[in-house]
Amino acid sequence: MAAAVLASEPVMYSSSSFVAALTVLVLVPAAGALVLLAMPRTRPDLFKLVALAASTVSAVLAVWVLAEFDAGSAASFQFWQQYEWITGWGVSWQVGVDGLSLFLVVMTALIFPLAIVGVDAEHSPKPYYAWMLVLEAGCLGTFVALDLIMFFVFFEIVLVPMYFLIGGWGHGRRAYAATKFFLFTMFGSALMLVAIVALAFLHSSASGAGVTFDLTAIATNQLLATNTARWLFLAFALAFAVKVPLFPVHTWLPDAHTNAPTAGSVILAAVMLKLGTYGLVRFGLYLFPEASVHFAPLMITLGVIGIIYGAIAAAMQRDLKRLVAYSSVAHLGFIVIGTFALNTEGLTGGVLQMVNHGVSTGALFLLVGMIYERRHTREISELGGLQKPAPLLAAVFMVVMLSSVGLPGLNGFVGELLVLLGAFNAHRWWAVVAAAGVILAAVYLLWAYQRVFHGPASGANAETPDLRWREGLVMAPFLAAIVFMGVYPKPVIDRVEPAVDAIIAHVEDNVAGFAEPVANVQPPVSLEDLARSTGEADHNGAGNGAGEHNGGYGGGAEHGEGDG
Amino acid sequence: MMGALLAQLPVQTPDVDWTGLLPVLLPSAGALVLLMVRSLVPSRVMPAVLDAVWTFAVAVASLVSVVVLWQRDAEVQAFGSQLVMDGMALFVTAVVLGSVALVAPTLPRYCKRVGVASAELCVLILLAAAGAVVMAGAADLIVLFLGLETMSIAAYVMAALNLRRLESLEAGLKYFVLGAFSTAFLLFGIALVYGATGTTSLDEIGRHLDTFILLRDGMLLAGSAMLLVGLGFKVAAAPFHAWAPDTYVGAPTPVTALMASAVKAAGFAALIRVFVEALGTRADDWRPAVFALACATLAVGSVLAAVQSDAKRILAYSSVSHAGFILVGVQAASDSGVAAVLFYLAVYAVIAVGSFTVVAVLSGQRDDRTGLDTLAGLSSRRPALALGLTILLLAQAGVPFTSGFVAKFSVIAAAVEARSYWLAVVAMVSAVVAAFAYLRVVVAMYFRDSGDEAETAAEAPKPAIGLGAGAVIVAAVLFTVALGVVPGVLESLTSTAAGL
Amino acid sequence: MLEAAWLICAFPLAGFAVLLALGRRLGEPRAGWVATLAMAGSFVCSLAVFASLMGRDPAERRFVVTLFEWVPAGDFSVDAGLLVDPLSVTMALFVTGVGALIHLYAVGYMHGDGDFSKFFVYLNLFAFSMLVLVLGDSLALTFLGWEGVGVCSYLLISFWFTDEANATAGKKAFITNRVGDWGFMLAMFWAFGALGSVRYLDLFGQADSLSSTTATAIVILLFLGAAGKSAQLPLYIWLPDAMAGPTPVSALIHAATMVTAGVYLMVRVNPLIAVADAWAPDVIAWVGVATALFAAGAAMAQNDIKKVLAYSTISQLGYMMLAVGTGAYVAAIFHMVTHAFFKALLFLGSGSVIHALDGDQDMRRYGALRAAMPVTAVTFIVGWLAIAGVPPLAGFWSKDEILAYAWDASPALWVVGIVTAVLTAFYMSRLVFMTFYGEARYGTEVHPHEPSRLMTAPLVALAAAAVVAGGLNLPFTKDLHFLGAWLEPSLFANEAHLSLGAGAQWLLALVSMAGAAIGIAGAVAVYLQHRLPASRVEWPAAARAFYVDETWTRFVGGPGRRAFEGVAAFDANVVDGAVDGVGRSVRAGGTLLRRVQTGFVRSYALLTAAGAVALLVWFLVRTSF
Amino acid sequence: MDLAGLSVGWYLALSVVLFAIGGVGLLVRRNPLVMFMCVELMLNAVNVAFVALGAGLNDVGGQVAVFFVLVVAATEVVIGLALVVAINRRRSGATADDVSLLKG
Amino acid sequence: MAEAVFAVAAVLMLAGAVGVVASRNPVHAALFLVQTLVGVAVLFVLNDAHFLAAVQVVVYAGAIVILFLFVIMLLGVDKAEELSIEPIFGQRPLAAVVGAALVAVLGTVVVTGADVLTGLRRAGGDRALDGDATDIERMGRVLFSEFAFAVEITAALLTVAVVGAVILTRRASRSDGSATADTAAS
Repeated sequence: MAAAVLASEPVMYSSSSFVAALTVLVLVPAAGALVLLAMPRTRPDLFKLVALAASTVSAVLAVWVLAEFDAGSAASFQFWQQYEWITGWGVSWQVGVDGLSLFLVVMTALIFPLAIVGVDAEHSPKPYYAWMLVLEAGCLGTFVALDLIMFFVFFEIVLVPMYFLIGGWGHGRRAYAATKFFLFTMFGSALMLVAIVALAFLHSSASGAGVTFDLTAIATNQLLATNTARWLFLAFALAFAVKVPLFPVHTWLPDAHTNAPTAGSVILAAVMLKLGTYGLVRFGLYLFPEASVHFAPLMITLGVIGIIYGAIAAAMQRDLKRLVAYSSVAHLGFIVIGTFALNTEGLTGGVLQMVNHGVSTGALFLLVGMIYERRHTREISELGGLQKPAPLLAAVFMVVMLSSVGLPGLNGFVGELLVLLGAFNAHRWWAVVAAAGVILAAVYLLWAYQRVFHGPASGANAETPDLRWREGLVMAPFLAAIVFMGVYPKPVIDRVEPAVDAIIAHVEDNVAGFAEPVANVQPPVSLEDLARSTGEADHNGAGNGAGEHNGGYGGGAEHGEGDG
Repeated sequence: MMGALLAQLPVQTPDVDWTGLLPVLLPSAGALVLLMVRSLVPSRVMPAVLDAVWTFAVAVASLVSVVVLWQRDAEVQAFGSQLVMDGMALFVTAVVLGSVALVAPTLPRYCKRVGVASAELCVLILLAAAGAVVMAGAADLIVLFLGLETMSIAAYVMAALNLRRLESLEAGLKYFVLGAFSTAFLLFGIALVYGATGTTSLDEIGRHLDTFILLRDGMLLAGSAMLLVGLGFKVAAAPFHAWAPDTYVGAPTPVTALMASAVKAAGFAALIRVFVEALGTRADDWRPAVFALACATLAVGSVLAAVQSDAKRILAYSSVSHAGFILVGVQAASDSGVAAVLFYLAVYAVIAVGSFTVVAVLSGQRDDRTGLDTLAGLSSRRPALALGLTILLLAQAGVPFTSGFVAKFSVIAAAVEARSYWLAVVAMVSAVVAAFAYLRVVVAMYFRDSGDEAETAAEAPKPAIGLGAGAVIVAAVLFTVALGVVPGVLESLTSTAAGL
Repeated sequence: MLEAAWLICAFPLAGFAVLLALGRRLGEPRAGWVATLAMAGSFVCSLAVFASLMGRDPAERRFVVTLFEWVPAGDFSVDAGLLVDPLSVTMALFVTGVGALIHLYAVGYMHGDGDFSKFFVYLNLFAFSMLVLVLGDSLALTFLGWEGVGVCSYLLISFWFTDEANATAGKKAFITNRVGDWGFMLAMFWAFGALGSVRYLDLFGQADSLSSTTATAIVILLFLGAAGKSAQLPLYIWLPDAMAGPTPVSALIHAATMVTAGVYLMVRVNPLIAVADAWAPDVIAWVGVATALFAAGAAMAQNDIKKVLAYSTISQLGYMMLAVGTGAYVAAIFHMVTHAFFKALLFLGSGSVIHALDGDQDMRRYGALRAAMPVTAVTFIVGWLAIAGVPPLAGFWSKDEILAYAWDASPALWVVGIVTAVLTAFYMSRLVFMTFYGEARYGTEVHPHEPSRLMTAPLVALAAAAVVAGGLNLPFTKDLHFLGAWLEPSLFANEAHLSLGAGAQWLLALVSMAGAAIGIAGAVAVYLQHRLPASRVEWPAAARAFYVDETWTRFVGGPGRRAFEGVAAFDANVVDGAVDGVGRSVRAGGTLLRRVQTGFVRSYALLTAAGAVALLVWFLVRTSF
Repeated sequence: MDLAGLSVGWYLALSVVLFAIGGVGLLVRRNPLVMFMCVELMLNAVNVAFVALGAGLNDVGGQVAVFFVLVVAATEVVIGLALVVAINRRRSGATADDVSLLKG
Repeated sequence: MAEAVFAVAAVLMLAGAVGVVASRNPVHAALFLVQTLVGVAVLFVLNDAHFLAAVQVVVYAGAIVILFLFVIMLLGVDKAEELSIEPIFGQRPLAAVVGAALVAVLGTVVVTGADVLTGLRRAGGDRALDGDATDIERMGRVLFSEFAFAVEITAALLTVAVVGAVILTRRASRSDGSATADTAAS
């Protein structure tokens, strides 16, 4: 029965639409990697081109998906497809995007070509670009997977290319960092595999149907005993917590980031950390609503600790890249508390923040890479006064940094605001503490900026070349995204929110006594009457205010019912 | 006189299904033919490469016979009630013969380089394979024991076959002493089970236990314990694993490959025959014991692999840890557990042969250059070889899109289905520890600092791989990856074999 | 015209965009003119909006222009909308007006600077942010502007970034403000949590339904934000340092406009203050008056001319907060406006002086500049008298109104206020005397001169405003209460009612005039007639602002830093140490286990036998005998 | 058939003791040849058990098993002795403790 | 009577076993082994396994022990082993403990469990010991019917042993070539 629901649930588009888009999206980079592998070593000039071509095809497809995405039914899985994979074990290749994953897919597909263009392989270009493409395929696969095993497979496979990227093209203690990264994250997901299998079997024995790893079927049926579900949730949460990374399982991150090559850091920060947060939403809240509610205080606590702790640790770093890495710990804490605020504002903010952090921190790592390329050091103490010789670089850095600080008008703010708002309604005092993270973000980033860009430039610092054309072109899309998402996030929110509402409604439906912690919303009587000094004013207020917005919310609730 | 005696005492000879017997007959006959030809034909006439070619041909021919048997739906009573070629037996036979077929092509170059008697090695390999097949198909404890001995004694000799290397002799001696020791336990176990049930036929033991509830089961349980010791030794389950690392390292590398693949497969087949099938009704008694063995094996294998600095030894310990994984499937004591075990055996056999072949290629004149430092910078000297070994190692670590992941998944699934959650957890955690060991190999191949990389590259010439070994490695890697992407093919075979 | 209110913001934004794209190509001075024109355009638009608002019935002088939905998420929906009402238009008017003048001045002042165009990029961005702050129709939008001005302030303070001190000052300003912003954000969340909206009109409409506790919390948190922005105790510490920026910046941002944003915010949310517990406004008043006194005390002994003005600004902001706390919202705004005029004037004047003395800011090396810079001197003296509270200049009227309300609320507040007034008169006189009177103490190589017309014209304009601005809100009769009447719709009748009779008011005014006279006389005695050595009145403690800043710095640099380092060390050693420890212990376990693998075949046999025994024992346990 | 008044238990007990002696012998002796002899002791213990059990069960299976054990014992001895010979060629008089190059 | 024989044989056997373990000289050990083997043969006879008893004496005591002695002499390893030292720490006490435990555990099981046999006694048929065939006949019948396959495998087993013994005892002659190098080289 669940299968029947599933089959009818996703929105299928008319035949004119390209239904296999997501599958192709995932496979194109993988194919590109194979092509690279087969290419002769004698044509090194072509490697980058091939990699770029493959990732660009994916990017174009992703943008096409974004354009074709039906915002009205963002709570349903679109471009949905299912093939049998391992029939005997009930594993299938099942892909689809909804509002939660749409922007992550788009961001991933767009960042990869930028990272490929923006950063050259320092040596051995062929395997480098091949690993990059494998990584892209893995990341995209994770975001579109709707089968638990398929998800796990992609979730795990990304370790390999990243391991080789860090180990092969990294700096410093690269072998240590790569190994630590691999083992730590692998350890995290080790238990998840057990949990996935247990979930499928327990679901099967409870439903009487065959074993299936179909996410939607398992999530909608909700057949597990409370205690069991809680244990399984913990196993899932551990995997995601490591990937996120949440305090106290975050220490792989600084090492991995610091020693990774620039593109590796960019992808790691922008995309791979999101695998964890995305997993928490898609496979935490959706699969285990009750356990999510039960453990929300724990997760929020860890998130808040991460925010403060990460920020403080970031402030004390001597290595610029390490500093940015710790800032990720802090930022990801926001996403986690937003997620476990379990209300529309918080979760929407969390999803938004996933994209925002990807853009901002990705850009930040690119910039740090550029600095490293120029100065061959990331020691903050050896840098200084760069704004004089490289004003453009400094300006771009400033904007990206301010976005990371959460300046209103730039993208970081919107997400952070919603997250804190949601968290405040759910867990007031934690939100109060978390908000202090906003102060700390300013502390470490401004301090870093001062030490790197301000002050007199001496020695090699004075000779630092400014941003080059190609670098500028790579940074431009980031800046555009930063400003656009800050000024006009509505198109994004409109697509994210229905999916978020559906998840929240799912939690409400399945957890007895749980009600979305929301603000004390009252009918907007307000001073409209006072404002109604002219006919026009009245028109303005009503047209743009609550009326239209309520319509959108109602729509979201409908999808929620459909999903639950 | 003789005829009169026979007439007086008619002996009821059992029915023999000759086709069913082919998987045993072909290798043993092949071995004898080779032995005879080699003794009679002067070596000038017959180049050494023909030994391997012959072995390969015999293995392939036996495999064909297995395929033919597989086509028959019913289980084949190959030799009365002594040898039953059912699905599981056929599958394990295929794994054993497949391993032989994979190892054979690597032999000529190896034997020539290291100075190992290729003809005798081939003879022993084929005879060991025959013994292994007997183990897989044994329907009687005595037959099982004899098959095991045939295989084991051949293996003892093969381990010591690199006579010029003292380590090889040591490997043979250790394997032999401990093997004989554990054989004694196994025999005592057989005796006790025989005493408890009045028969050595596995079928009858199973029926007996199904039918009667034993009021006094001490003898049966003690017998089970002793059997577990003997068979646990063969599959290198901790704490009976101690021989494995030393023997694996000392033995000629292709032999090691066979020990990790064929010998292990036969051992597990025997374990399944005895415990899951014959003693299945007493699963509640032995499952906790296997649980403990599996945990110990996983822990010992992976933790000790992590501290080694010799590639061959790492692989040896990892082989122990894989045995632990397979025990997880045995512990499930279910059809899906058996299917998982079979799946894992097939997958691991290929991976093991592939990995050890890479080691063999690099191991130098004396077959002793197996330290991690010999792998240093392999990625620049032999990128394809390095990539191949990397894929095989990642498969051992259980990385997705390799057969290793699917294999691990299948045993985990079986364990979870049998509600052995903690065992599954232990297995997964130990996989992480083992991964560390594999990563050390990868680090050695890829991430050595450029300084000494150039140095070693200059000093170590590109190792010659050879056509046979190359083909084997490529085949192993392709199998590993292909199975990782589309495991359904093998999955359906194992399900059928396990009677699912 | 009201629908076009967005043009007020659009002009500086357009200026910003144009300069960002073409600034470098436009070069000096055209970039400056573009910026100034943008401000002027904005001022004209403000005037137009003001006019059309005036044309309405007082009750309908409130208008919302919604541009687009900004953050519509769940119940939380924020529009990019402008709230046009008397209060915001008043603010817009003087922000754009004073802003335009300062832009103009800056064209001259920044002459020759390498980053000339960048300066105006920042200035225009600042103006835009400030206008968004003022005109925003919700707490969230105000916060957008609030942070925007913070960033611009940061950028402009550290404009000459090659000097570490400037960079540090900018960073300090931003971070200190962030502490306040924390309060602002929480207030916003709380308001949303309680009322489901952050739009002002929604909040005000439902303010009555708030519990007094909630309202108090919101007010106090907002006040924390305001204290950061408006440099109240104990968050004032950034403002004196902020003087590191170019002088027009000090005038525009750190005197006239941005720092008053806190006061504006508190006035804006007056309906919430009305609902809050009574102690909340008391806190505001007391913090305000304490700040006023404290800063005045510090200003007494500063030698840096801009520092004096900075402390003076803090002190005056304290007055405004005092007004807010006593419910004298009109007085607060009134003082804000007059203060904008005379403080901008004083800053620009000081800028001219600094300019003339080749960047020297130390008053001990000034003196007798009256002759060399007559226009500057005269306008400066006007500003001095205005701030000192000498009637009939603007400062007298606005300050006096505040003091009257203070008396009404609590004579104690009034006493502190009047003492502050005396001190104010004293230190401003000191400044004027040290700068323009006495003998010239600057070196012979310096030749002070009057700056260009470009710079003097704004001085004259501001001086004129400082003289007449008092007329905006005269106390004598209700009819002369122009500003009060105008702001009425924005205050929802929350303005406190002065219970004093006219006589009492006159009396207070006289006392206050006397106070000003005492202050000036004292300064004359010390600095012109030298009857008392200056060292007697310039306490060392005051010179170092009573060590507040130093204590902060010591704390941040000492225990604070150590705590941070402790966390970092904890992370590296304990948390990461645990991770590495797991790895190490696995390896240690392996090494230990290796010992079992002795290589002796007999050991292995023993192991095997022991294992066999163990298994046998297990099965024996399971046996039924 | 008469068990001559002796229960199988006695035989089995004897067998167990012999098995243990053989096992302990293998653990404590260093001469590989003596170790092999100890293995033979263990195998003989098994044989005793088989025969006794067979007798108890009135079944020839035990004796058959012994037959095969004898064969296996013979082959094992052959191989074992060959190994010892081979090792002694390389290192004369080596005890079991001497062959411990491989460890860890 | 039978008890007495059993007792004597048991004592003989165990004494021999202890002798094997305890004699310093391998030659003595081999002779003690013969003693044990004969004891076992006596037990076989007690159980009416006459054929096995004969085989035991002929094959075991005769052939195998001779082989042992032969190798001992061949290698000249007949010198006494110093038994008073134990190089491996803790080996002996642990061995004793393990041995004792083995006896205790197995002994408990075996002694208490032995009477299950009576319930399983075979009644008639080829395999029953109380049939009218001789024990040689009985064994032959079973070996060539039920266990025919097992017998056949022993062929493979013996082949392995032969080949193995031959390879192992051949001298690894040349340094570069292989043992089969005489074939490969040409």
